Amino acid sequence: MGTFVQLVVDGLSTGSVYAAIALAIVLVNQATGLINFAQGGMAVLAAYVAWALTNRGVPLVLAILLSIVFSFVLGAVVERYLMRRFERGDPDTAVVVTIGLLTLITGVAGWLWTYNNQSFPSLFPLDTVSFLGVSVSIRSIGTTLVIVVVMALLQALFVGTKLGLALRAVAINPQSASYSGLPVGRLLMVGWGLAAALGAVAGALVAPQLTLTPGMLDNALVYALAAVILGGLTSPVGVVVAAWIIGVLENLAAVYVPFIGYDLKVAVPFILIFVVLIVRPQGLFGRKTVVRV
Amino acid sequence: MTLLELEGVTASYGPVQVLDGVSLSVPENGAFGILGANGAGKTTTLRAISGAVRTGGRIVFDGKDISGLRPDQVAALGIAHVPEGRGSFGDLTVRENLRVGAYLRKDRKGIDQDIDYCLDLFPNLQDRIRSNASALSGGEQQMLAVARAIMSKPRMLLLDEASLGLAPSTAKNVYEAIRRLRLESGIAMVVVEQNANLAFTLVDSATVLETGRNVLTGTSAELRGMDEIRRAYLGG
Amino acid sequence: MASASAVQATPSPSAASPAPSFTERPWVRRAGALLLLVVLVVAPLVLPQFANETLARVGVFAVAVLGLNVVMGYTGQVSLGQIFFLGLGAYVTAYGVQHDWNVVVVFLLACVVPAVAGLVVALAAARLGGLAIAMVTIALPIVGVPLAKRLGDVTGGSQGISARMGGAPEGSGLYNDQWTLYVVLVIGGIVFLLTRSLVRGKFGRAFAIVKGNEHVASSMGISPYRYKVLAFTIASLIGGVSGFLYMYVIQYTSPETMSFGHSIQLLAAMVIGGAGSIVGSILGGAYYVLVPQLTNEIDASLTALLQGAILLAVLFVLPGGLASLLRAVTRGRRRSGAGNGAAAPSTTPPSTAGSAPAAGEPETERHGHA
Amino acid sequence: MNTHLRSRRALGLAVASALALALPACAEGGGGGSRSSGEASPGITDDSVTLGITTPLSGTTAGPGTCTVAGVKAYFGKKNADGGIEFGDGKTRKVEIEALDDTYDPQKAKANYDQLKNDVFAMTAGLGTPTNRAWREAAIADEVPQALIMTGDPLFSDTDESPMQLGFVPIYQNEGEAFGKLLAGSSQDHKVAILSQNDDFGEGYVEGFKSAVEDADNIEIVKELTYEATDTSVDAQITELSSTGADVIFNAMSVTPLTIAALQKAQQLNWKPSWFLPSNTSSPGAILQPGGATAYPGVYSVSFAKAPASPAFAQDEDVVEYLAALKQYGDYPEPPAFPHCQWSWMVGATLEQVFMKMEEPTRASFMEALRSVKDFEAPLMLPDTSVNTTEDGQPAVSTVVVQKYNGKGYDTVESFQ
Repeated sequence: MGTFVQLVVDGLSTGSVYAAIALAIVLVNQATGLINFAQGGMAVLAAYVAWALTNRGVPLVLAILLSIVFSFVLGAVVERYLMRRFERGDPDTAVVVTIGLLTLITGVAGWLWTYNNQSFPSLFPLDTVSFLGVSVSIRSIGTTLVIVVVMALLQALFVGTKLGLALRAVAINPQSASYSGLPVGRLLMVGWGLAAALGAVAGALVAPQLTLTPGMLDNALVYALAAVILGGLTSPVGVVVAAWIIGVLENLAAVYVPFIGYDLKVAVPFILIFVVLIVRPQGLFGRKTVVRV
Repeated sequence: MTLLELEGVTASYGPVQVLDGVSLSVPENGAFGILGANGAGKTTTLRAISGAVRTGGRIVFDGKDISGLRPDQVAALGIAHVPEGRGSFGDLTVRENLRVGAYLRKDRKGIDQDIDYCLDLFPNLQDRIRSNASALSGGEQQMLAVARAIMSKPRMLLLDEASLGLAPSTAKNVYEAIRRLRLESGIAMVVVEQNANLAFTLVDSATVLETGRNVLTGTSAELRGMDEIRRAYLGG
Repeated sequence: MASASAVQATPSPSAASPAPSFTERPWVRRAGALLLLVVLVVAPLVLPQFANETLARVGVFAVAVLGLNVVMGYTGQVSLGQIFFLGLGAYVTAYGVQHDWNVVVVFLLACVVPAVAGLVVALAAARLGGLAIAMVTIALPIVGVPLAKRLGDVTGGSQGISARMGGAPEGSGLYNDQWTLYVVLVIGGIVFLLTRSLVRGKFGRAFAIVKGNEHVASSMGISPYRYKVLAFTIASLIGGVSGFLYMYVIQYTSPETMSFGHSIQLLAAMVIGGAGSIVGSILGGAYYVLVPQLTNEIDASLTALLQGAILLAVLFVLPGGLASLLRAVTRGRRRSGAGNGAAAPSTTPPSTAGSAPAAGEPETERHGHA
Repeated sequence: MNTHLRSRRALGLAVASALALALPACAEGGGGGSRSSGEASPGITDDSVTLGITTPLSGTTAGPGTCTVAGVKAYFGKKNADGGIEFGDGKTRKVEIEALDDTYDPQKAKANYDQLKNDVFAMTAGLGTPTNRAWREAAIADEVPQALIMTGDPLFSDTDESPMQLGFVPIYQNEGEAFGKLLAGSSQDHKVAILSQNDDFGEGYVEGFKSAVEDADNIEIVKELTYEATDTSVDAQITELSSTGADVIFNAMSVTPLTIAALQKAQQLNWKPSWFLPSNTSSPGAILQPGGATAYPGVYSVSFAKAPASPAFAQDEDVVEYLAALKQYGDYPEPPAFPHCQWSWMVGATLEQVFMKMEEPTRASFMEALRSVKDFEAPLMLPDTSVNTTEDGQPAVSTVVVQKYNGKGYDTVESFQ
């Protein structure tokens, strides 16, 4: 029993890592209608910036804040000077552009900071708290809490604010949005900037655990994508919950379903996605979209 | 006093010249129709006014040359464009669509009042206020598109093919509501319409376009009488 | 508007000329085809060894990209799993060769097994649309790698499996690299020709309609589900062929072969080459093979950086892929054939709203090829 | 397949011109290694020799991959700066390195090999089992040496199967076996939990370990789990293993962040077994210190090389020279987290021995010399270990010593305490 609960807690903490990237993917999708494969790469770049700053004696919190600002600018610049050319065209091309961007960013990080593993200082201590025979590190709790706060902020942004509404409108129909006086270009830049800034938060949260390398988030990206689809592209809450579900179910399946085991547990989220989407095409929490003819 | 004036406006998509010197003039509070067959350049004229295509010639709104402005800048000057195909934000609810329409405004209270006005103008939308726009019928979407445009409190409305794809009775309802809007608010309008009879219920004067040029301009009364022209250009 | 003009789409080159262009005349086209054939026959004999080896690899991945194009470029279903079928075909081939099966049998199995696997996946996945199909297909390489390791008795596990076959026959007077390239050219050539006639015929039109709008397709009596399954199955079959060729050329495969990253790179190669284009598939295969070689040559420690930069640069200049460059040259012919396309170009041109660029160009180009 | 001299250039030029940009290394003048002795093989002249490497320089394995090039480059960079190496034929040559990126993709590795095979004298130092296997048979057919590569796959050390090959690092089985023997010799009973990477790396370690303990009555393997190299977390495995109450964990893991995370996780669960870690994930500075390894009764590893990051060797002559050269010639500015850098440095030293024994500038002579290095104490080697290429079925380095972490670096141990 103790092991079972511990596995669930472990799953939640792993799920939080996936959720961090997934939220950034949702934000950029809501703001531009794209899936950004480079989201993880941009987060890694931000983490390197923060790391480089701490190496120069900047306090960790300040370094992370600066990396968030850096990322916002980077995201906006990438939108303005790279993505804009592709946003109205074939979505496949735009997605491939983000793949190219990921490759480029990884290459730049490897070039500037080598492929050596760097240890990234953690915002939270590694101490452990125990209750009911279950141990959790303060770091996991802290990471999870930050994720929940970010999720709530995002949900509020999309549902409650004028900016969130404008971002979504631009993603859905940029031309119509511009007729309503929405500065489409600027809003797209803001959307990418915010997503990149959020990615910087994610990078700083997971870098201590994964250790900093240019490809740090490559493996998490697939899980994050799975969480995004499972949770429903439109719902930050749904995506975070989906990431947790994936983290937990994966662990339980590996331990309690002998056929799956640790080697095939990666199949779990996809089986889940498949089952869920057959029943609810909009994802667990996504809003239904009726396709017009 | 003239609110909007186009003088020899040209536009092209790539190598294809679509507008070849269109001129028109809309007075304050006036309603002006643009008629013509498919491909005559009606929609492009509206897009030229909105800044959605690059143009030559002069486009003057309220004494200011607006050619070269971006669509959102044009919208900020008080021109609301109801695009062909309605331009609804499918994944947003009806209320959210209306709030997007009011993006340029900062008066919360006035916005709420205007939402109420829109729902009064288009009672069908009242019941669907929480639905996603994509779930609306064609007629409802058209109403939503017009309502969204009103939300920006424009001085001029550009209306593109508001009857397209609608059942005749629905189209009539939509036009009646727009007529009421015109009476109550005095918003000037440029109306693109294939169904000339429907257009003449709304506009004071109109022009007929053919391959991107004005071929005939006059008041509704004058044009309405010209049977042969109606047959030739408006498809009866 | 002014600020946007920098990224505004380039003005299109001159419009269709009314008279048939030089390249359109039948005898020119026939002569062109003949010339191409002669070049393909002669090239392996005269090219240096490494060029032959490289061209053979290009052929392998051109076929893989072609398969992806069938399901994605032509039918509009995002597939992130194409590499899985290449891997499956390669494993089937390796297994057969190790057991000394007849090479023709091996080849047929390398086609059939992936096709059946693709059919099974498609029967389930084609019920979904858009991103959902992408996620189901992502699972193929993601799950395929550990699965291949688990089935180590058949696959050789993580150490992979080698199978050398088909050196140049005695008496042919050919070197191995020449013979290998001929095999790739013949098999690849047949696959390309068959696919070309597929996408230009009745099925191709149905694919295009499904891609354009599934509701429209349904209303025309075309079952999107059935055609999606068909396209996916054909793509898997072609993937299997590329797997056979992979084994013929590389002579080794391992779970690494079908890693997710390679599937993504195949997708990139397809878009770079030109989605929904036969020539684009070849260009995509060339891109997949040559760019890593090129970047290795420039600076092996900066390959990722350079590859990313090249990909972005190519798409920035040619959003429609490398094939759009060729299409621009042969625009006249394309326009005249556009009537076959599903979606007749609307009189209302694509939007150029706001400060967003008019990237409608590739859109219309695809119609032409549909 | 032998390569042949070809003169079909004229027509080829026209066709090839389109490809010329990307195909710089054409096969003109390629000569096979099978040529009669005396005539120089490709890639070697009177004053230089070129070695080829295909290894991952980008992608997920770029970390250790970059190291495999950096060490060799540093070694020969320094030697070249000192004037070069005097070969067995009396000529002094400089050693050039041509390294290509294969991103751990077997297909690209094969392509890189094809590109290099007629330009370089020998291939060396590349990292990875599938990437080396992809062109193993081709190298045999072409008679191109595939010497001192970085994989513990035993196939490469089997002279009958792999006449042109030789692995450098101990086969994985050796490392697992060394620790197994130590544990079997313990005076106490031990319950062992095993966590291994689901590939030949993990399997090799486990196989070696099991063979060493199979007859030991005091050893009970209580649970055996695996993980994937692509996993982002092994928390669940550690949790499950901790519930067995094992007092030893045999952790055959090759992924740096996961090793750190595993060390951290067990502490959080208040599970304090003794650890075994493989040689490539036991860096004191990069793994044990962030992993908080001092919390455990013992962390054991096997090694044949001095850990440069260990304070114990901070003043060591070999280490100082190595780190300086790595920075200056290897383009590697900081002490690496991966041991592959020092291993490839040792590959350089071993190759130098081979060159000194090589009497003709031919690949055949090279292979002969390659298999004749005996008891060579390469720089950075630990006492009691040496390079020995004369033993069939074993890679160049097959002796390892078991070491125990002392909070800063490692001490060699003879028994399990």
